[in-house]
Amino acid sequence: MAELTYREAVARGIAQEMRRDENVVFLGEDVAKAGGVFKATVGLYDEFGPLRVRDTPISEQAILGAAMGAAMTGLKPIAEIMFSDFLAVCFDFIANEFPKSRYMSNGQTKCPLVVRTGNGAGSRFGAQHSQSVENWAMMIPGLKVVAPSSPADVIGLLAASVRDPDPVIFFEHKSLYAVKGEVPDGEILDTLGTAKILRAGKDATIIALALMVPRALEAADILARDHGIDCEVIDVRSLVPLDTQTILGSVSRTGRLFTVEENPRLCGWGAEIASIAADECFYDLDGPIVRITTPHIPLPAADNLEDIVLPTPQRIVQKIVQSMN
Amino acid sequence: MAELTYREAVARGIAQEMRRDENVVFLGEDVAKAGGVFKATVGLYDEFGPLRVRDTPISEQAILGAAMGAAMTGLKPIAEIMFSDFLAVCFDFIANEFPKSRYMSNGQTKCPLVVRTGNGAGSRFGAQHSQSVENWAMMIPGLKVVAPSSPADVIGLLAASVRDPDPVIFFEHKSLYAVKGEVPDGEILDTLGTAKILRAGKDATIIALALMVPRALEAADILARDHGIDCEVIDVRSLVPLDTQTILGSVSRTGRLFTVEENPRLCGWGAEIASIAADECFYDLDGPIVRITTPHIPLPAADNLEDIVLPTPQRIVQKIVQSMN
Amino acid sequence: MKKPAAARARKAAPAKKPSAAKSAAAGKRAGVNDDIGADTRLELYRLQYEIRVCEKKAYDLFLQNLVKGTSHLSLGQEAIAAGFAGAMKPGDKSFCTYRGHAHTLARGVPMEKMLGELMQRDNGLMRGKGGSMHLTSEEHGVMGSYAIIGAHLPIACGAAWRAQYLGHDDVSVCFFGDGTTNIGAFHEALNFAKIWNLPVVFVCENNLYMEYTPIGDVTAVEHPAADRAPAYGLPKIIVDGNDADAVYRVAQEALEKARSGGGPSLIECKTYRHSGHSRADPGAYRPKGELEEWLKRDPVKIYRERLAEFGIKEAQIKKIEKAIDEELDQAVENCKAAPLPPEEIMTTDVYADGGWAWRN
Amino acid sequence: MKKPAAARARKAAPAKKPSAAKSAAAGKRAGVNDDIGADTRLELYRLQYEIRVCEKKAYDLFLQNLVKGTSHLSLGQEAIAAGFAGAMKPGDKSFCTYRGHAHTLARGVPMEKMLGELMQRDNGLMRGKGGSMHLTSEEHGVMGSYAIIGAHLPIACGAAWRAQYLGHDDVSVCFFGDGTTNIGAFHEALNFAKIWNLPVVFVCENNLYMEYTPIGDVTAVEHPAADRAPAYGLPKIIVDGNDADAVYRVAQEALEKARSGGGPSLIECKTYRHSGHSRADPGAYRPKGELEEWLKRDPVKIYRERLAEFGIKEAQIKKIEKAIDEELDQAVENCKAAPLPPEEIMTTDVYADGGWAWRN
Ligand SMILES: Cc1ncc(C[n+]2csc(CCOP(=O)(O)OP(=O)(O)O)c2C)c(N)n1
Ligand SMILES: Cc1ncc(C[n+]2csc(CCOP(=O)(O)OP(=O)(O)O)c2C)c(N)n1
Ligand SMILES: [Mg+2]
Ligand SMILES: [Mg+2]
Repeated sequence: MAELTYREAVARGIAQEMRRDENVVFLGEDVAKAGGVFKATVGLYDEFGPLRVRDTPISEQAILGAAMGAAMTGLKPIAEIMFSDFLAVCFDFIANEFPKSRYMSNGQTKCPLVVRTGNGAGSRFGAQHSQSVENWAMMIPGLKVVAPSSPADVIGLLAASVRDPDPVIFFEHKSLYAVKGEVPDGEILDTLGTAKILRAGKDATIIALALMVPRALEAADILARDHGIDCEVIDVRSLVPLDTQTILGSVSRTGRLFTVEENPRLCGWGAEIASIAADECFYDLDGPIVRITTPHIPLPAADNLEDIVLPTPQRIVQKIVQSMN
Repeated sequence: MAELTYREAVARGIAQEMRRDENVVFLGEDVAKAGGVFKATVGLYDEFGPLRVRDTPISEQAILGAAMGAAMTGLKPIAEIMFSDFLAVCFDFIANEFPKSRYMSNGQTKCPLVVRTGNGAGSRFGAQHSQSVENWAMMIPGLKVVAPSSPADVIGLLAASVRDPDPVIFFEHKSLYAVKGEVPDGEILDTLGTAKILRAGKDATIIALALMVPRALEAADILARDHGIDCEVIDVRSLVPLDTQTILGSVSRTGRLFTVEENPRLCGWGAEIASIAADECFYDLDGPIVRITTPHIPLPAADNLEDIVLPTPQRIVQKIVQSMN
Repeated sequence: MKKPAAARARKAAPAKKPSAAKSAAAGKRAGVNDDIGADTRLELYRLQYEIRVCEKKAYDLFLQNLVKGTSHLSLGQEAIAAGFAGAMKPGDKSFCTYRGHAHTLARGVPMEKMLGELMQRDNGLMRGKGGSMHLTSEEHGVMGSYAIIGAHLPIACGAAWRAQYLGHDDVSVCFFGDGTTNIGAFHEALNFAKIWNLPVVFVCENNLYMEYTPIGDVTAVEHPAADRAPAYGLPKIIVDGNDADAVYRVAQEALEKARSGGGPSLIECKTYRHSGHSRADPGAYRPKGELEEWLKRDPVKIYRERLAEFGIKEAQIKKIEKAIDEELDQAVENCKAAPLPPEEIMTTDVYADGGWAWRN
Repeated sequence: MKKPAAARARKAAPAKKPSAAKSAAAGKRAGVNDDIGADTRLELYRLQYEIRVCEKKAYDLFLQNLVKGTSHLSLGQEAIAAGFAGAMKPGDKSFCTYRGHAHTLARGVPMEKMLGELMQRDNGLMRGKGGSMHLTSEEHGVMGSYAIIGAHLPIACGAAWRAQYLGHDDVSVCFFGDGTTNIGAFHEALNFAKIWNLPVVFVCENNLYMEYTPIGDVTAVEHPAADRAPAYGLPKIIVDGNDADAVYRVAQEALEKARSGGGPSLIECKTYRHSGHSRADPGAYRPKGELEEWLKRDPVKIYRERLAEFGIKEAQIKKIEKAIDEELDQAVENCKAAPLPPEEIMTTDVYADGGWAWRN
């Protein structure tokens, strides 16, 4: 056991996989010599050298295109897109190339690669550097989509993503990089498509992702202590594949579903889960499904404004209390 | 009254607005001299000349960027992105530029423009030319999103979009271009954010968009005739602003909600509406909310396969019958 | 596919402007000291002829509504596909656009498999799932046909990167049109290929038009690819794309350069498409007489004449043509008789496990 | 902003390589026949000085945690902002990047408004909603600062298109870094500007680095912007970006060309940033001594020296400096005292109606 930051976990996860498999290569802007703008890839260049850890120009389409071509022909590339907002400048690869070539070629083409990207708000960077865009990937058939909330999950899910034969979009939360957590020694390998019940409860199910996970847990503590409401908290971890069994199982037990989403509201991942629950466990529901999200607005830069637009433990508590009464 | 095709309605709608306002300009690939690859803009170049109707290089980022810069400084550009799938090559403008500049500048910057694009399946073009991607726009705060289903709506909603002070993404359905409909004479101006109840009914609400609208209507006829199920059919028309009053009003009356979506399932517009209904009219619901969508797959090219992946009237009927019994 | 003799390419001189280049060498050639040789020439002709008749057939089938969706023919551009495929080695990789029939055939994919895909039958290359714009045959090195302009240029870089990293000696060849030189991905890919010194060859087939818009109307330079080469530290290479020999020589040289660690090339082939952009486009946007001028420089016709100049017997040529004609007839029959793709493949091969499950 | 005398620009000779260009003209200048003149020179100095001290203050405030989020300083690049702003007319439009403090100030935005935004206070230019990377002041012609590399180049084309269409005589000027020349939008914008002959000036501030990676490591040509100009039918223009006079002359010429219907220009300014890329970046990736070399060519320092060479009195200079120092002190006080933005503006101005309603 060691205590690592989420940031250190990224580097350790990549290193673990690069040591295991020589075909794992890594590319992105400022990722090699400088160790990444979030310092999440420090040490990799020194250990694996300039042929496996490569700095690129500011050419996101070339980064993802090159990753795809390499993946199709035998390598296992990990590509970094510095901020997830920049997925927009290379979205053709995300939406039209990675996820469709296998299908269109009737199974001839493979595309085993991982796109890592810094996602989410909290750094006061403003509307073009703070978005939560997991739904940009989730809505595209053929991708897998992962977003860990703890250092241990970072390593295990990153390893699973690298070993996965399909294209995986891996969202790291910028506001979690400095967060510490216990990490087992030795190789860590987790499983995509598995949600985790982090807190058992009988009155309501709260589903959260990434930065919203600690906030949901904090809210659950307050709800139990101050309001006598006993919430089950689930960390979705992987949006595709989606562990609907764990989610629907919980909702069936508790009868209530709340999602806590950092994304602006429309078509967020919570909408999809809500629609699944409203269909498949409708008769187990005891009350409305409520989504707690960032309002459907671009993000403000100012710290006091940014702090109030994202779901906070207080807002989660208030919404749940209001809806449960 | 005249009978026009949906394709002709596009040209008439643009012409109506260009006649009204000299600041309306139009650009895109092959849109001018050749009248567009879908022949939806035939005649505009002849009427309005080469300064107002302009052919561009294959530079989608330049097209949308130029439209934005012109819109910021006083023009009212209409930009064509030939196939909606290509929004992916210029997605930065859709996701990060158009919709955020007004907010970030605290109201200093305006962006009144329309992006028209050919959307949807049915042409046997395969996975990169057939997608329904309304959710790519709907999920972005700051945009307006429109998708008409009839020639009259094309003109009225296009006019409303051109006169709107905000960026509007206007999805024309490729498989509707040849469809005819009655269109009133003279100027037509509709209102964004208004859904239309196309068929009144008391047993269930079916919500549809674009090509799915005629299919939902056909299904409703079959359901009434063969199964004694009386469905209300709503054409959403505009995803943002969303006419939740009409939608929720209907669901409250009928007690059941079905969405018919051409998009692959995850995070489609129907998920958002389902999540709103599951929250705001939960206690009016008499049964599960069911989404009828294209499966979450890339689209196949072959005609027989393409025909079965999209929701058909038969599949709609079957799903509704199954769920209502 | 029969491989042409591995004759070393001569230094390729930039072609004269097509209008002026009109069989300048006719009658002057000697079979003896020729760098290409009869076997290769016959193979280059065979490829061009196969593409020509197969494309014509595809158009007929389209008019009969037997080719579904869309189709983008390479009629008039056969020499480029033949010249490159003739020079490529078996492990080399081709990356094509929606206008990819020619390159797919040229790498050895049987006509039946290609036409089956255009007809969206179960015997098609991808069993109808991809359609004409996405022809892929990895076993022949055809790494896909890409229908969104520009995307496959960076992808080809990636395949070349893999070769470099693993020490493989294959080269990736990426074909695209003149219109593609104005999209952002072109720029990113060219710079990337150069700085990483990748074994990739970018081939611009300049057929003078995008879909309907003349490339000259929307491009800041005269030669949309070649005039951009210096922006990526690359030499300007222009070749007569209607002359399979000229293409073959330039291809040999670029492939050899890439294979030996010399890095990428960008080659602009001047050509013209005889048919419309896609489907039944009548090409009304063309100035009168333009097509006729180019038909005089029909690559298949001039190459057939050249074979005679080099002393190749008419009977040899006829034999090749007949074999292809017969194969094509049979291919069409087989496609017509082939079943539609079965419904169950609609959801296969989304993910590597063969299925499409996004949930448990 | 006081406008410099409308002296016509001389033909700008490409600058010598910065390392060699070291005040070559020192002592040789005559005040009499000078094309720029004392008033303009004082204004160019005033702008550079204001940017310099305000950027230094921003850094101090960042270290005190009073500037929130991030900030990208133009220390060392002041001459470019001053030279261009000095040459621009009131209606001209500036399009900036996240590294936009300098250009924003240079167009006349008060320091308080800018620092207020960096400090995310209610007195900021955008009341804290945009933050340091998105400085916008339409009343000063600052049409926004864009934080996603490349996007504002096509946007600037659009503003220029509007001027052309409406017959306005303003010019759009678009500033960006060396790293930006490798992204696709650069390519699309340059070609587009040229074929539509738009009144837009593209200004590449080549400070030798992207964030931490030297531009030379990832670029196929030596001069990332200038060496690409011919790919868009444009002349190669390189200027010493640490010499405000040289920048001013080139700017005058390009603006005049654009204004008179001559179309776009692409100008590469050679410069260096004295500080790190952003926030507290120590710039550890720089070779030893590099910064020191460039500090010798500090644009503010050399320009101040030049003023003396042209006979401008120390007292005049001091007066300018003092006025700015005082304004800055006051600005900082005001910002510190300013309230945070009120919560209710969190949802204003998403749409033109002032609100954010996406539903009824
Ligand atoms: C990003 C993108 N924009 C537009 C199109 C539509 N489109 C298909 S082919 C084509 C013309 C391409 O011209 P060129 O590159 O010269 O190739 P050619 O068709 O002449 O072989 C266009 C505009 C597309 N497929 N992708
Ligand atoms: C599309 C995109 N990719 C990456 C970034 C991250 N990024 C911000 S600044 C920067 C370096 C830009 O270098 P340059 O263009 O030289 O400008 P400079 O910062 O030196 O002024 C990078 C990579 C971004 N903002 N947008
Ligand atoms: Mg072409
Ligand atoms: Mg730089």
